[in-house]
Amino acid sequence: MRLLGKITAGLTLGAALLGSTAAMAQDDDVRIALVVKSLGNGFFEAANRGAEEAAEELGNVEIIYTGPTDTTAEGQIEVINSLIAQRVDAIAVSANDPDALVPSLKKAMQRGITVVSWDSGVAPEGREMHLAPSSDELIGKTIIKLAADHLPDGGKVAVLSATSTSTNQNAWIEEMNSVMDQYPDIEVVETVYGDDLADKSYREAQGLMQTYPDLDAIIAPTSVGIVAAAQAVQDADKVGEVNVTGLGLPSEMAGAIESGASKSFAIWNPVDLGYAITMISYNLATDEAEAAPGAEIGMGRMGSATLDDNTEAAMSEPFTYDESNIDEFKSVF
Amino acid sequence: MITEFLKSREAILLAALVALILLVETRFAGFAAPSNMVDVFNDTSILIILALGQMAVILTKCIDLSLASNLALTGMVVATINAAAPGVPVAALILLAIALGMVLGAFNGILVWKLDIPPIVVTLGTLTIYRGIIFLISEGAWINAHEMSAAFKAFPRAEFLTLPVLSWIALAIIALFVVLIGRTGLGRAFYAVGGNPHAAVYTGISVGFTRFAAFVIAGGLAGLCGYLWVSRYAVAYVDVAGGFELDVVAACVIGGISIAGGIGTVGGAVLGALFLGVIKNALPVAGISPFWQLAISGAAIIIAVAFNARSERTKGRVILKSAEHAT
Amino acid sequence: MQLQSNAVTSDAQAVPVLELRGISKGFPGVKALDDVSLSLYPGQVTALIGENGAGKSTLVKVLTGIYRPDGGTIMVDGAETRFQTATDASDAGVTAIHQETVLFDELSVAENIFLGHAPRSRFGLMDWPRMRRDSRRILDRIGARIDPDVMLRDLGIASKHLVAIARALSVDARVVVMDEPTASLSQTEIEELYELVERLKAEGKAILFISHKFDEVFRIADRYTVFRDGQMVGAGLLADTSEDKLVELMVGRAMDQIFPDRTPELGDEVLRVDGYCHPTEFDDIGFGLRRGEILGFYGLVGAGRSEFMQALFGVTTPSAGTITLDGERIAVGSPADAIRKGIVYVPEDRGKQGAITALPIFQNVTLPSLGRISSRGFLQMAEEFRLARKYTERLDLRAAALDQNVGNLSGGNQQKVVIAKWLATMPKVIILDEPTKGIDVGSKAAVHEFMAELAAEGLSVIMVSSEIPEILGMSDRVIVMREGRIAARLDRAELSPERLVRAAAGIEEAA
Amino acid sequence: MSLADGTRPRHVPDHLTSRGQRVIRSWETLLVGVAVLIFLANTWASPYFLDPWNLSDATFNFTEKAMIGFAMALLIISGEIDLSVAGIIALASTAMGYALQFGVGTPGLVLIGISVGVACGAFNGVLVTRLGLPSIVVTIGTMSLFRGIAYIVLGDQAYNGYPSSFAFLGQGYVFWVITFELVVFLVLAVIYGIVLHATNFGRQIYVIGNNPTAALFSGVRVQRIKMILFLLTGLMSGIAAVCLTARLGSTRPSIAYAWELEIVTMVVLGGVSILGGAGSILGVVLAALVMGMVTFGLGLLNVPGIVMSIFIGGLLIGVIALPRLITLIRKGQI
Repeated sequence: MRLLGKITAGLTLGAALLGSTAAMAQDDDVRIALVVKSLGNGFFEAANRGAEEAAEELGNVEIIYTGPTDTTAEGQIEVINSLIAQRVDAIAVSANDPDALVPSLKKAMQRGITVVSWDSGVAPEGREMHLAPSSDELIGKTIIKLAADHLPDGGKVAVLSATSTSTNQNAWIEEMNSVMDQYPDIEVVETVYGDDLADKSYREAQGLMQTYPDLDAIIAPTSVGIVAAAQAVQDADKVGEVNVTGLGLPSEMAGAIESGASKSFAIWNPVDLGYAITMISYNLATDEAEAAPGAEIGMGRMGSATLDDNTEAAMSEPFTYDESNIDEFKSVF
Repeated sequence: MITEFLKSREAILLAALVALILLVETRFAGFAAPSNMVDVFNDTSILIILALGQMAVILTKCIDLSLASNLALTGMVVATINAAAPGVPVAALILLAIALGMVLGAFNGILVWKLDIPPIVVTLGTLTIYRGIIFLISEGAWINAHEMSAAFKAFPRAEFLTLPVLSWIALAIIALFVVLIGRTGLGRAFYAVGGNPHAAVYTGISVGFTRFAAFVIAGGLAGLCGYLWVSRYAVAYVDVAGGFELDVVAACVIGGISIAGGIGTVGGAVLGALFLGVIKNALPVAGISPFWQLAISGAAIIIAVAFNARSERTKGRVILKSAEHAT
Repeated sequence: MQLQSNAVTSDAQAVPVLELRGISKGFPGVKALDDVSLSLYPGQVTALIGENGAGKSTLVKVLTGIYRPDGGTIMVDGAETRFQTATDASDAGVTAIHQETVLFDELSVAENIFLGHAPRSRFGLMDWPRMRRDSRRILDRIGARIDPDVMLRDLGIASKHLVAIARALSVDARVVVMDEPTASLSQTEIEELYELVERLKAEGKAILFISHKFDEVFRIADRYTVFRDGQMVGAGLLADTSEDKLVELMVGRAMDQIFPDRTPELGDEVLRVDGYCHPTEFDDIGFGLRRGEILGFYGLVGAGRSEFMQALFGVTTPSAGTITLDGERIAVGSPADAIRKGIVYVPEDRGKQGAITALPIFQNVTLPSLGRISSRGFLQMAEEFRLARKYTERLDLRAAALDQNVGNLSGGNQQKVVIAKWLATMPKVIILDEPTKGIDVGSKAAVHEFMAELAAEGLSVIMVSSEIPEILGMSDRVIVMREGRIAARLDRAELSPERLVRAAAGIEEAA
Repeated sequence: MSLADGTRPRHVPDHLTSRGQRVIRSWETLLVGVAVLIFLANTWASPYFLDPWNLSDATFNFTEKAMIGFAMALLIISGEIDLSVAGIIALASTAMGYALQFGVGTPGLVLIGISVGVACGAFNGVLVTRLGLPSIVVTIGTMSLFRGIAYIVLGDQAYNGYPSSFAFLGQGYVFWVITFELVVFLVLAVIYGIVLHATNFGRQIYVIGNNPTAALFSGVRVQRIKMILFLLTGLMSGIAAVCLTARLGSTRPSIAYAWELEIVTMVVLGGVSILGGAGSILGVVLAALVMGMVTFGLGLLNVPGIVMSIFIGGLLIGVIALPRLITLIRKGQI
């Protein structure tokens, strides 16, 4: 309800309520802004929970969870501008565009704000370091393995990717393709894009099943796409024929696992990711660590991250969820 | 009658639609198969319903840009209720969705009717307001498949006589509109108000009220679609159907409904929606990059409006007797 | 005139179906109706006579529930009622054939006839088969061979008018209002309409027949009511009056007093038009116009006069023909061309084509002369006001301020603004299309005075008018148009109302 | 005074009311009031608001949109509308990115961006003025077409690597906190203000918007002026595309998504009648400031963008509805 409170404050335009809002923002806490691709995405909500967990652990940290409502770079830039204006201590961003944010983030760094990226990265000149949830290589290997595990005799698989404005999906698909020689019986027939829109992804999945009636699996390395694809498979009465797998959120995929539309899927733990990036941001903002190639930065309970030559680090491997453990996680994120 | 039909906009549009389907068929056998056509129709159902609502509004010389936001808001409301109280029967939720949609439409309508604010300004405002309210209700969170009750999700996809209920609803709305537009005083008043608002007053028709009624009808349909959309895709979030309002207007324009009001048919709106639906479904199947879709629908709108304008061009008054029959 | 012989004998016993008492209706700047009364009796035709702008159409709108009067009472069968909407009036049995087309192009003929009161089937839905049947019956009754299923837009203007008449007859009305119903009909169609009026009369309907054609008034009406400047100035039985008396009532003074005395001094030929043709609107129009001359264009409404003038002014493109101005062949491709060459046009439809009502007076006046009041495209405000003041004062414009919106002025003053606008361009030829339509008598006289003044100063004037007195009083020469062609050319000496009417209606000799 | 009572002023004054009265009653004064109120509220609500650098950053929230808003104001005053402006930005930006691949330098990029903008405007203009199509529908079509072409060219790719001299156009500071974009915005505001309010051309735009038929009958070349306005709108979209691309340093087909609605909102909020015929550039400037301050002020409170849009939408309807509502209540009709 804090949000609603602020809105009410804004609405009254100068009513007494505003005084309290102004006071709220002013203290000596380390203010870390968690800028996400878009608000309302379950994945980022979970990351926020991790960030709050870290904040509680650290004690003197205030988390500002923010982002645009649609996945555009312009929206993120406006958000970042207002964060710069608020002189936050650190900005941790999951970028909608690796390049478009650079000028704003550079400005932030010039004004002494610690800038890091996580999940979906920013070009190196626009941040101090990047925390990938996992490495592209590990993810690429995982997603094809998830499909192959259930296709002992080989078969046809298709990829339903996300929006065109994020780099990571493409990197994962590339890594996946590089290990395809390990799966000689599996053919990747096509890659389509659902733009991270539920309806478009749904239609694309439908199109795949029409185009390839003998399709065996759909790999959707995106949480929106995988849910839509599972729904499309169920609606087409192809449960058991087409296995939907890829990267998804347990809470959103619980139904698909239950119905059998998806046998298994993977994801890193966004709670951990939010936790880890908050820890890193804190350490950098308080000058306890410095982002340089080879540096090791503490991530609290997640251990520590070692930066490579591009000042990037990977948090951990993706974790596989199936009917054996879905119930345990579906209420978590 | 038949020759007249053959000369009509609907016939030309139908021919274009069939040609388009056949064209895709040549690139990808099976597209024109009945089962796939049923899928395409089912997929386009929501667009058809909204296009019919928008048509009512456009006929009265107004426009409703808030339909997609209305859809998203009612969708979020019913999904929220369903998630919080799975026991509420789906029928009640559908009625609620329609009622809420009508209220949102009535808000537009009352501003247009009583305060005489141009419809484009009103609905441009409510377009963002309704969308924003979704965020206030949901705090941005999604409502996912597993939070919805099975009955809630099952209704639109349940099959009845080989067609999903969603398709049946679209067919029912089409039938309802044929009656509303063709056989009721209100339906004919839409044409009168849009075609000649000044003269409509002389026939005892209240221009303001007729517009208000059109907004309420369009709103009710958007509300219904709100439920259909969230249950069909089994997800509700702030950006549901973002930008869809323009698809709806595009369907109407392609269907030959004149933005200047007073001209258009139920068949046209349905065909216009189907035309866009076929394009959307055909592109991925025919192996054309989905990135072409936007440009193709844009071009289709321009061609359609140019074509319609040509056939609508006013003839002016013919004074010379010799010319009266020539034109 | 024998028609009415046995219809009415005494005024006293008849009970009016509809009676208006002390009705007033005002608009910003004008009082359209001022305490008027009117009674309509069953089985009788009452002619409502008055000049344009006398308040006849406003009265029709009050009668049909479009306007709510500011004061006064409406009595139906002796009981006071109020017409809040058009439906109320129609429910009370009042139906009207309006002067303006109140029809819908995109609806079928049957629907145009029945819109608002369509027959319903059991489920409350429109009963199309019955509607078609009934339409056909009504159309047959008025002798119109029109398919009820045809879209209205596919009909010609005369047929549309018949549909409007059919619409009026589709309700079971006791009072039928006809607002200049013959204006756009051909002679045979007019005859058919007269028969229809007789039939309605026989059915006991009360008819209000609005016209300013005296011949038809005397032919079919029983009673008359005369309006002048929004007031009722006379009423009674036609049998007790004469045309001269009616004219005097209508204009309020003897005719020769209205128009300025002028002895034209005609100069050289300024404008020559040869073989002007248009594919659908006019054919082979040619004439010459001399300096200081006032050339009248007479014809019935819809004879193609305005259409020709608009082509001359460059609004539409002719298919053939030439214009010679001051001995030089010119091409007029747009109004801008015409204005530059010195031909200007005061359109008939002042609200739509002449004045820009939402803009101030000074901006209206200087609009075609912007080049003269600006330097390098930048407006010089002082210069602009100076120019606007010069021409509005010359026309004796009555306004509160030059930055007052034109829409707030009375019709006559609006017309003065439009004329001032054109004079400011210092034209050679000015075309005035129905220059005094819908303006008060005072402004009318001022416009006529001014026209004479302009001609005396050497300006050439073309005046389109449907008012015979105006044509007779102002023109040096008259061209009569009929159905898009020139029907007659008459010199001042040859002018008479009869010749004008015959030429305009296409009647070769006295009937 | 009344015209009916027979008094005849020999001298008709230039103005009905004094200049002061006219200023007080104007829409612009209302907007100034709203702007001041929002300024005060922002100052009160956030300690970060009154900081020159922050205020400078805040200008990015509206400068590019307002540039297009000026031309859009002229177009809407003339009775037309262009909903394809954001599509033009996408296409112009894509063209610049494409040219960049061939090593075109900053001047060339600017030229290309602007030319594509003008070409798109010409396309709209021809469809509307030559073929006589309704602009609202035409530009809904070209909106999809222009952005669609950008999608065809780019797909899920992006162009980046714009030279730093190009970046100056979107990110550079001219003097202290004054950005290059702000200067462009101010210069354009002055130019458009003069064009609309002090030239023949501007006067004719109002006339066309009020009554296109009477304008034609008064010798105004209606179609030609509308064509010029579409070209201007295209030109402004091109300039905005240059600024935005330079600011973002990259081109994606989704660039400036849904800006058309924000721009139209800005123009209408600025007092331009959507039906044509009335409005001022000052109003648009003030509306831009109001919208920029509302979004920035709420941004400082970390209110999500979509909630800000409720304010903008409410402001749009509210400022138009309120005076009409008051009139109705005064007349006793409600």
